[in-house]
Amino acid sequence: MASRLGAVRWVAEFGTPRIYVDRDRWVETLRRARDEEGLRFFSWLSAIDWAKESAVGEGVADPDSLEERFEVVCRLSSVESADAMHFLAVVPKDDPVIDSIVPLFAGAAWHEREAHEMFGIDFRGHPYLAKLYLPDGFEGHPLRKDFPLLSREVKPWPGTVDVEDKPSLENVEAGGER
Amino acid sequence: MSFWATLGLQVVAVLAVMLGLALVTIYAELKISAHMQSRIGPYYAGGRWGWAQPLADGLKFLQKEDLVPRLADSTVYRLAPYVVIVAALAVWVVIPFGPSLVVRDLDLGAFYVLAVSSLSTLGVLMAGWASANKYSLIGGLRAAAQLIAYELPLLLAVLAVVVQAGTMSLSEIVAVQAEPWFVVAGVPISAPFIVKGQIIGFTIFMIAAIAELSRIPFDMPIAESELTMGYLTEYSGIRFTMFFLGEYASMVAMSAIAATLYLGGYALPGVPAATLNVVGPFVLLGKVALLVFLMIWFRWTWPRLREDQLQAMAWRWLIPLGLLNIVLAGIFKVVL
Amino acid sequence: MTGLMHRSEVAVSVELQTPDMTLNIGPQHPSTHGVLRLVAKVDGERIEEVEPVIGYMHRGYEKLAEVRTYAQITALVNRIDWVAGFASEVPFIVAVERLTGIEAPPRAQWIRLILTEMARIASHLVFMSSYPLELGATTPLMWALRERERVLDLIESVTGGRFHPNFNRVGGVKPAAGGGSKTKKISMDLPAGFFAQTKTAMEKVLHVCDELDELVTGNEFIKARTVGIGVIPPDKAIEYGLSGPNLRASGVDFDLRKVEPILPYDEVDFDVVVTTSGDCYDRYVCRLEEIRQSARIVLQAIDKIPSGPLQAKVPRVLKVPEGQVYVRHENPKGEFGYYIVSEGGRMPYRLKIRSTSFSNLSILPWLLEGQLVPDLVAIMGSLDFVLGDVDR
Amino acid sequence: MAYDKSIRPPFAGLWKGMWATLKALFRRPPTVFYPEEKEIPVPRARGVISLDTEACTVCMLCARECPDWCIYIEGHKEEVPPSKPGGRPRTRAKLDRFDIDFALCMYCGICVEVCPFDALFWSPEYEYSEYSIADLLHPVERLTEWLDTVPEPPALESS
Repeated sequence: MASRLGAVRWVAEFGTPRIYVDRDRWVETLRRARDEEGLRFFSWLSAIDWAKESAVGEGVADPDSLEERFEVVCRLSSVESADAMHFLAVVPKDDPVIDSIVPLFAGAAWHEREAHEMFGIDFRGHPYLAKLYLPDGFEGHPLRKDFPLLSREVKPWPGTVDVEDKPSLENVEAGGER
Repeated sequence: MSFWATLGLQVVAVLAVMLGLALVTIYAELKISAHMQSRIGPYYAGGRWGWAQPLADGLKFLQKEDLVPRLADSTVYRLAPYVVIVAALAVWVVIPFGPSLVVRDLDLGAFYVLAVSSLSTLGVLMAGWASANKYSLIGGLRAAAQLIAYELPLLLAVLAVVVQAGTMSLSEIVAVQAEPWFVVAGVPISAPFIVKGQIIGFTIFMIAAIAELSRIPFDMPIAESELTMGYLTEYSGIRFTMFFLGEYASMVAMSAIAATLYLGGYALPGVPAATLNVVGPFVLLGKVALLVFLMIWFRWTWPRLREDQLQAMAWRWLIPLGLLNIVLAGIFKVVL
Repeated sequence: MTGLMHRSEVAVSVELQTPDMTLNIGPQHPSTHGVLRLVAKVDGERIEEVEPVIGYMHRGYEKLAEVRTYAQITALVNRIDWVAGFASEVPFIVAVERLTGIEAPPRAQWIRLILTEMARIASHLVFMSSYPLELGATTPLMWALRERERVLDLIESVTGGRFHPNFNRVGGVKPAAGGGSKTKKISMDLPAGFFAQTKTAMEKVLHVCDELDELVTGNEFIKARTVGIGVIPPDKAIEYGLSGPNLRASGVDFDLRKVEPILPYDEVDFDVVVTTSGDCYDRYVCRLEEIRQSARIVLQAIDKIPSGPLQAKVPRVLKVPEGQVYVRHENPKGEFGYYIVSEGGRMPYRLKIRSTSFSNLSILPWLLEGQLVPDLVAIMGSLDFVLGDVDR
Repeated sequence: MAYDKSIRPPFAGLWKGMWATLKALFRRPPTVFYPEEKEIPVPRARGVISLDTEACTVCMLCARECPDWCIYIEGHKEEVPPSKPGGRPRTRAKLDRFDIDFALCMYCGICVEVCPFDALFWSPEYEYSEYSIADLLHPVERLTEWLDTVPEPPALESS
């Protein structure tokens, strides 16, 4: 089925196939999934930033495996059964453009607007690609990994004490979890 | 007593009655609505049962700043609450509380009452227009549309009573209802117009009156969930209090008119005519209380209709029914 | 419209054309349930187009989750749809369980089921109270909230929190009051009297449903305001990604509790409520009936709940392996899911929250076109959204 | 389904609703007169966090695990003289400051859960509102006051 949809590669994890498609075939694949596979229900669309440098969080286990790229993720499911698929398309960071699927699924409009402001991905053909959550004049794309989380930068870590040193990741792990 | 002294006394009396009744009505609404909703309602103000809550609210409102929006038409904005409250007040002039307990018994009492009571809508329209607020404007225009739609059924309903009574003086309308209708075992029985065939008229009158008072289910001019209180949005402090008092005073006034026209006013079958100057006011107030309770009951049970549904109801149902009712009133006048 | 008019009327209407007015509904407005703003272009009271402006409550959970451990995120996620806090915890925890390969013991699963259904009842009772209020009826508000209080009390008696239980743990539910040697002995199992109180509460909930039937369901004015208003055809509902009662009211028989249960729903007997016309009234009726079904599930569940441990064996330091998983669940408002991208470690690499109200609300511009301002309130209310769920 | 949309007697629903509210008018409201009588919260209620300073070892676990960093702890090491003569002097962590900012706290209970020495407890106490947000930063003195209000854990439903 994955090859029928024109997948570059596919992974099945936890019962749901993840289908990687070329971004040029994005709209076509989703249309075929809707019309031929019966995945009529648009669940959500978002993106993942696979950036190496990470201003927040722990980073990733194997940084070398990552590139400067986004992955746009879209989930379609069926309204008759539990069938569902995740569709992923790689969007390079220097050219963050992909076709909009609003003509296929009207409900994708807000999801694409969210992805647009959070990651800076342009959805070609979107009828109204304005900011959704963020105020006008907001600069930056908050869900990109290089966007600092200000509240954590401004406030000092309250776990410091002169009893021991400022904890590193390791000693938090050692005692942190039950 | 000189003319001016009498007039002053009467004005004070009407003011006291109106304000007192309005406060009592507000308290009744607070309490009744609370208990219908599994609540207690006011409890602390004034000690027992929170009887002083309306007063406390009023005092609180008086302390608030009297704001006028910058873009508002200041004169009209300031004037509007007075128009509303004067309209509510002026109705009481012709309501008879007893055979001789009436401020002015006008020959055209019924006409006067209708004319004056619709004046409050003018105040509402003024408030809505002058507030320079879109919600207020929509609210004011809804009120105006409502007035036009409901003034006609109201008029037709009252007209039927006038036809049946043969007079427009409210005192005489009550007197007609107090006349013996028939005699059972030597006891003359009188009956109010609601018994004598005016049940349709009474229904139309009450529906139209609620619409004119803009109370649920016809409170579209206020409609807090749509228009954030409509024409009241910008008002605060004393002017809001005046609207508020005016609203409840109008409610009592409308009930008094309905009681006078349909329920026999101060007269009660079985109460001797000689005592009516003493008992009469209480009889009337009892009937008013009944009608006020009915309005409160409606409000806390039903949702709001839509403006176009209200219009459809008025033009399609109430006006034809009102016309029919006049014909029936003519027949009743001959038969009964 | 114009086609039906007489020529002279057309001439008049052209002459009387008035400029459109922009009506700003919100962010502070009684019927926007929080801070939603609708920029409506109105011609008189007829809405020509409407643009929802959201984001006034955006708290950035997806970003916050990237710097928090899975245990800390559990405390966050029940704040997304706070009206049914427990229900939004469950899919997240199940997603982490899938990633780590831990399965919760049966008793924990049943406790989750009971509390999820209680959250559903609480959430729907909020709708039962707020929706008539938007139509102008104030009394159902108090009646529904009165009984909701009992349900919240029950949730509190088990979890300690009324709105934000934070009771789910990877591999089960919170087993003990604390981590110390003394507090470890204080089990967080169901407190004594819970079953009896639940029975009473469910009876009361069913009773208030009957009361609401008397007061609201049969009311002609309610029907006049809702029947045939805001009709969502099934294909539109699917296209916009509507779910939950909003989808089922349009006649689509789709309930994740039947289709893809993550809790032992297949062991209890309940009906999926489906109505056909997709108007505001059906959305109301659908939710009212779902309260009854949920009460039915809870009553069955307290009889069927097995004994056993509350939490499976979980390693002291929870290492979540690499992987991507999406787990969804039938939240009171519809499909609620979490897409976790894990690269190993104690925190997710990326957490995508599929919040229900966000998708449910996105149909609003399509739905409101050409409606009247009073119907705007009726339609918006019937979608039953929570702004925290829209904005995340 | 129970909801038919067939034609009924005119306005039957309206009168039914009136009857319902009339019945409610004479029912006893479930109101609790708050300042005079108080509802007793359930024993597990997460009202406020209380601290047992004796048990606290300044291990910082709670501060680190707090999702929004609202616990501020400071401490120092102290030499404790040997308990019996000739013994080794021991060092002990001494608590200088333990503040919880209840304006930030989201009552998740993670700090109570992770505390390995039974120093933190939930108390159902809820009357600690302040006029200023800054006053919600409760110091150790207030946190220990609430220790007395920690209830006994409830009995469990026999399963």
